[in-house]
Amino acid sequence: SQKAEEKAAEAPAENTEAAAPAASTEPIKIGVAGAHSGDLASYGLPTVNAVKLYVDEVNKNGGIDGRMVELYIEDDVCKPEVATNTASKLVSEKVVAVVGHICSGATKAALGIYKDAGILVISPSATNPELTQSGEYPNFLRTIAPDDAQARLEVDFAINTLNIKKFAVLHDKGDYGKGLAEFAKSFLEATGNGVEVVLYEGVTPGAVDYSAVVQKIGRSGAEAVIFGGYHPEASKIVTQMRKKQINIPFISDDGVKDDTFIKVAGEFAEGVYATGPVDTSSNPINIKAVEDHKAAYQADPGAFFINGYAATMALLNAIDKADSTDYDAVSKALRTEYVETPLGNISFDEKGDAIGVGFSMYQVQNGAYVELK
Amino acid sequence: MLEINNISTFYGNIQALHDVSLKINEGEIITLIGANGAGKTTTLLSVSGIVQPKSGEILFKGEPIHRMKPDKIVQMGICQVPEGRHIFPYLTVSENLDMGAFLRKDREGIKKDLEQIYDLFPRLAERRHQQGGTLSGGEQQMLAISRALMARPRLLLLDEPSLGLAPLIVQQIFEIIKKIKEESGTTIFLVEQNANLALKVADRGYVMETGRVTMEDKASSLLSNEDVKKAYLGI
Amino acid sequence: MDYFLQLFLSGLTKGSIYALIALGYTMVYGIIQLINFAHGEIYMIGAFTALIVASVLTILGFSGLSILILAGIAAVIYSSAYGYTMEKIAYRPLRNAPRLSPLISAIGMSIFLQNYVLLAQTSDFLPFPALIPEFEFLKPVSHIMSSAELVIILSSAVIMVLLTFFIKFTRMGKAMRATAQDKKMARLVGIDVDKVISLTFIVGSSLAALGGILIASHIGQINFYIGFIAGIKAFTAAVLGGIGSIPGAVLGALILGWTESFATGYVSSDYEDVFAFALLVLILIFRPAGILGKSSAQKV
Amino acid sequence: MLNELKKSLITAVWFMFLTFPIMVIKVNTVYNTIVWRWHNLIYIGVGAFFGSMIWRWLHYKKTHISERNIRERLKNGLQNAIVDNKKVLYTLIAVAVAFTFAFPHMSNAYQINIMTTALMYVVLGLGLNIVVGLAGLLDLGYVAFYAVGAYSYALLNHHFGLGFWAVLPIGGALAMMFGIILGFPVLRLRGDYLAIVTLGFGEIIRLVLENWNAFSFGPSGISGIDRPSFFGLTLNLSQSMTALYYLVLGFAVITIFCVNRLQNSRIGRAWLALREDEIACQAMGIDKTKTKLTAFALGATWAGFMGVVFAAKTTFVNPASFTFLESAIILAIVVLGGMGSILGVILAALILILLPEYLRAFSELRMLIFGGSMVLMMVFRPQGLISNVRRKYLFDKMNFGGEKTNEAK
Amino acid sequence: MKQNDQTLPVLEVKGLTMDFGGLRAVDHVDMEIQNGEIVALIGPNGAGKTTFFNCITGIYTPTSGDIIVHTKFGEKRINGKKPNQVTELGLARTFQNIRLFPNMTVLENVMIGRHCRTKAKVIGALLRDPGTRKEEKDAAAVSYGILEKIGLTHLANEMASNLPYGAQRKLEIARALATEPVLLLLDEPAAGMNPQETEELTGLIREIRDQDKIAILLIEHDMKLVMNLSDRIYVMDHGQRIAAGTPMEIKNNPEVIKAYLGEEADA
Ligand SMILES: Nc1ncnc2c1ncn2[C@@H]1O[C@H](COP(=O)(O)OP(=O)(O)OP(=O)(O)O)[C@@H](O)[C@H]1O
Ligand SMILES: Nc1ncnc2c1ncn2[C@@H]1O[C@H](COP(=O)(O)OP(=O)(O)OP(=O)(O)O)[C@@H](O)[C@H]1O
Ligand SMILES: [Mg+2]
Ligand SMILES: [Mg+2]
Repeated sequence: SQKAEEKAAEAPAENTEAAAPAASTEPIKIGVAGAHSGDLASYGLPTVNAVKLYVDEVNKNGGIDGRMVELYIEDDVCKPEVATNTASKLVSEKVVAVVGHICSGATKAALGIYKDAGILVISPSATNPELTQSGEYPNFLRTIAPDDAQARLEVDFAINTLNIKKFAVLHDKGDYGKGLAEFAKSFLEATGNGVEVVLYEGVTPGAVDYSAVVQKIGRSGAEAVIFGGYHPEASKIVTQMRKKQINIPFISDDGVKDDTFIKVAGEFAEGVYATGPVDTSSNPINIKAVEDHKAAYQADPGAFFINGYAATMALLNAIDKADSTDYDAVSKALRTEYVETPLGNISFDEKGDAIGVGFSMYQVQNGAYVELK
Repeated sequence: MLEINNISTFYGNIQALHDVSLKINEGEIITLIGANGAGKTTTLLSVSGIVQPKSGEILFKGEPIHRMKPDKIVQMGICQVPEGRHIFPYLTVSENLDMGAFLRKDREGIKKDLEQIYDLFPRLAERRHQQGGTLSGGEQQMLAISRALMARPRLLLLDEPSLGLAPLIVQQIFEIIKKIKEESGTTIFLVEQNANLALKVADRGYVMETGRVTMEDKASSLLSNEDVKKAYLGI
Repeated sequence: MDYFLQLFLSGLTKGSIYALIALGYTMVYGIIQLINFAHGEIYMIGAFTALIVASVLTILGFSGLSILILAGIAAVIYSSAYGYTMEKIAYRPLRNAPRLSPLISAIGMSIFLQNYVLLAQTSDFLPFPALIPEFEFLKPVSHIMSSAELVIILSSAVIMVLLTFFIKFTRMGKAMRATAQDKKMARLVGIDVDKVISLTFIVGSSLAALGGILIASHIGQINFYIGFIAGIKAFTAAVLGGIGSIPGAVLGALILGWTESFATGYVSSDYEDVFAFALLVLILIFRPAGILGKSSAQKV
Repeated sequence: MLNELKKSLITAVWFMFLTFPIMVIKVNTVYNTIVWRWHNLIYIGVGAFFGSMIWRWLHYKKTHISERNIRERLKNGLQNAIVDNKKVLYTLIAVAVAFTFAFPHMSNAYQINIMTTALMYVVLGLGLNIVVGLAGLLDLGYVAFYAVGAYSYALLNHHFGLGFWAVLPIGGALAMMFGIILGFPVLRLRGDYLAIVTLGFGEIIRLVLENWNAFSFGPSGISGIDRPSFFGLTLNLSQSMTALYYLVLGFAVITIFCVNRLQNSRIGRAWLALREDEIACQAMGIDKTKTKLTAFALGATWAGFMGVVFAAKTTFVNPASFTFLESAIILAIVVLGGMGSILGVILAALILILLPEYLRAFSELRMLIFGGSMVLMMVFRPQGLISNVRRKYLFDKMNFGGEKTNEAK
Repeated sequence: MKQNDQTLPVLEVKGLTMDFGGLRAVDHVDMEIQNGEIVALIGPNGAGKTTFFNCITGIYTPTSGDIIVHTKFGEKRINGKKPNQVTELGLARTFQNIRLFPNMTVLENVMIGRHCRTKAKVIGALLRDPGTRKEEKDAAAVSYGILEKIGLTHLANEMASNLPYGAQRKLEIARALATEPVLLLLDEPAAGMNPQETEELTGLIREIRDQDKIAILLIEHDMKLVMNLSDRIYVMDHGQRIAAGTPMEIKNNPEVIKAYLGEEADA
């Protein structure tokens, strides 16, 4: 309990320091939260790498206004109940902002705690529309477009470009996939003009075989499949569809726009459509970030790396511009200042969605995703 | 043939045997009698390796066996009819008997022995396809004894063979015990509550009290010993 | 009718996949009455070993069939080794412990092995090469059945038959049955119980490895988590059929496969697992020891 | 000594062989790369060598102790000193109580938060302990009742704005009802068959929550659930966290009290007997179904209560919180604690829930360590941390010599 | 056999039959037991004695026949009743293969027997109201009293599994007595006991009958005990009742001698 006493003695001192704007040698504490272990680690770790890479660079160049950036990296394994622990831990560590969390569910659970403590949260990957649209979380921003935007694009593309009327909408029963599919379904149903959803089903993720669902697609008379979910299930479904000679267009989302998908599905991936963030791979910052990652980890970066990188840049830029770590100032700077990121020149709207971050449609052609203009 | 020298056996921290020594000569029937909980079963289990004595030694034909695993001990020709029968409940009667001959390789011999067993216990022949677990208590006891005989042991350890058997069968069992000794020269180590009968078939006897051997004598002398009479024969 | 047939076949495939894993499960359960939650992980390790070996061989320039065979052998060897070691470390010391202790140990082992592979390899899905060649004679009906599916169905049938024979008629099989029913007595008739249990783990693990390599090349991708779901399904199948019974495991697996397949086909795949588990509950209510399970032979 | 070295050497070689493909070769079939990590082989070898030595040493100690010293340890050991010596016991309890009550004032929000979680698991563990530890019914789907409680509050709060205190009894009652509904058909199943059915039931509940959007909002869950109110006070976050801590602490105390009373009662005895021998139990006039059902329903009720608390604590629920792993962890708490032992369950809950939190520093390794320690703890303490000491209590109370003298007075 | 027309027999069995698949283990057996009577059921191994017990005590549901009890707890045809219901009606039993609750103490084992004569519910257990407390105290006292009678008080706090065999057998009887039976069914109570212990047991059984007026039906292979103790004996073979009568009659019944006793029967 001696420690506790020390802490108690420390606390008021810190408060006075925080109040004094001139105490500017204090490091800037940034939290990084997301799934860093367990089955979803591959969605969380790239962001950790991104934040680390960028912050290292910033610190090497003398920090922000002379203050070093200090990282607090905490795992939430994408579970709501763990996320509240993670959040309260970061709050206790007095971070000024958090890059994360990765999954929408965990994010929702954690946001209440951050909100109360006055901590900004920028997620690279939580796409649930409610997060920004409900207005409940003014402290939340993200560098990824919400699900409904993606669903909109898929539906518009399918109806306008591919001229399809009958749809099978599938999802993986997950937070992300099912959310997307719900939007796609409601957009389709609102279209009229003979557009209909002939099949709406969830598949069990991780199941060993999808042939029954595939047969059902075949029987439903659908002219195209819209799938909400991630690449492992998508590749299994596409492969079995093609093997069972169901050769209708397969339209999916960002979770499928991944090289692994093409590699796994092989020849069967050919022709699959997937939405993904507007291609910024020719953006010099993007190129540099990826190069840095390769140099540091000898591997290509994984999912949401760029989004995480952009989130960090936006956040640190805002702190820099605001010349303070004060919640209101930073929050305002995020919404007013534009910043060059790997995703392009972005800022945030009132709700917290990134302006200038959008999706475009891609198609697998000759074993690679090609952006369709 | 079997020599038990000063063994002490423990269950966890409870000492069940205190420096027990016994000796069985080839072709002999000895019996061990004693009250409930005296340590008779423990002595048998120590011989067959299910529990290992903490100190002391057990020699079978001069060879130490007290650190061997049970299957090796069985291989040497020591076979036990355990207390509580331990019938394999889902195996049929004939499969149970077959298990008795697990280590034997002579198919012809096994077959012949099986026939013999069925002659001995027509009840088992009648029930040969019934699951062991559904036999009546006495039927199970017959099966347990027969199963041990199927191994053609050189030393047979019998733990309360008469338990739960009808008077007629008890007589029969003791006749069989005498017969196998005479016919195949099997050595028999018999633990019995029915001390009367046991001492009648045995050559020599030991009396055990709370983990210690307290008496050792010719069976006939024990039978007429006043103390034994009072304590174990109920006369 | 055509649709029915298609669903029937997909159920058969799915069921056979479950069966391959359920067989090992049921064997291990049969002998030490342990729900070996880590069995799925053995299957996963089998698949990973096969993947690693196949990748190395591909780079060394081996050709299709020899890769399949060598990777298969490696998977079997390594899975058995893992199964054997696991039994020795996590279960054998608990032979006389309260009944639930090994169960917790098994759950711990399952978590451990998952994370071991996750850390040593990757959490991503990795493409698994299609090691099973496409058969010419199946070309015309390839939209109904692929060669991988055929191989899976045949393998599980063959393995079931072999295993039944092994258990029923070989000396080792008899020893296994005896050990399963009464370990003390098994010792007393001269069975080396520890050896028999080890052997059961080895056989069960080899089956899991075979399942791993066949299923992985059918699905085309693996990650460290595939064992868990497959394990739960296999466990369900084994119980459905009557745990400890070899034909029961296969029957249970097939019923499970068909239930899921028909539920998907005629109702909705949203609830395929709900149907599967509901069926399990129903069957167990009417046959408390599973379809082919022996009801208690215990007499009072 | 040489022999020991040899054994360790063999173990090391075996583990090097065993881990060779997975630890040494890292393939990435997306990019067709292979990395050879030979250094891992050396780590494994050295690790296994010393690991096996420690392993055998621990084993030696374990068997050694169990054969020689258990009795003395039991006689003089800490555990019994606690139980026998009322003074020590009460002092210890007093210290523990003082600590738990003072805890929020000595630590930060994070500590309070994880301690609250740990206490919730104490209650869950004790609830499941009724089912598994006392009545001997292996329940692998306990989390289903937890989910019922959590969703009762989430939904009632979302749709009707009902408050925490109003829903708490409703959540408990609903969970109990589910317990009874499930219990009726399945309780005649034996051991592991019951296990799989309860596992299936747990999955069914989760799957329904996941798929029935109209009812449960599906996988995206329900957010913005109200935290509990306390006497109409308006609390900020850290105050309400502290309040919640005390609430759960109170719950834990009440649960301990209840479970303790239950297990020393007529019903508790019947549960124990049922666990030991069902047939004999029936022959003694105990209604098997009714007794089991009581245990099942009571256990479920506690899970229901905690579910409500859970929803109030995280302010967000989705089906992902109610997976099989959750059931497994609660079960591990019961078994690890020592079946039927209240003190053991408390200790195990604290260990199993706090361990991963304090292992955060090892971020990636922590689940590996977690799984590994579950195995190790079982191997070296198969009967659990604390074996059930309840019977000793019973003797004390039923000291008939004492009673007779009382009567004489 | 009715001694008094007003008193009905405690147990009345008519044409009881039990089949296992093709095997008829009990074949149209009749039996009547009066209050306070000691009746023995003997017969070769596999004759169907234990099965007969199991039918009466609700462990098996008989294929056909009637089992009727008349006790202070009620009069009923109990075919197909659950074991606990049968016990509540005043029929208690012991098992051929001992079935104690091994990890409970001796006293607790007996207290389990009190279960069906006590009422405390969950609420009572939680609140520990005076009623419950009294009931609990009484249950312990009664159980202790029974242990006293059986002579096991010195072991009251011992784990049942640690008891010597003979004591375990006695404990089974004590446990059954705790249910306040009107009829006590004992399945081979003397098995595994040495002659000396058997002697003691004989005394105990007689005492139970004399003091508590409990009727006793017992299966036993120890002829000395059977002949000493029983008022009447039934003999079964191959599921059928082959004889019934006083010990004297049975001892000299040639059919019984041939099927069961053997020549040098009585010890
Ligand atoms: N598994 C065990 N664990 C602990 N103690 C045991 C165990 N088995 C036996 N004992 C104890 O060891 C002592 C000797 O028991 P043992 O079974 O050898 O006696 P016995 O002479 O065969 O008696 P019985 O005639 O009842 O069969 C007894 O006090 C008994 O309580
Ligand atoms: N559950 C069952 N299934 C099949 N057969 C059974 C079952 N229970 C008993 N039997 C058979 O019924 C017959 C009668 O058995 P029971 O146990 O009643 O005999 P018993 O008279 O008690 O014999 P013992 O004196 O040996 O105990 C036996 O032949 C037995 O094999
Ligand atoms: Mg004995
Ligand atoms: Mg009988």
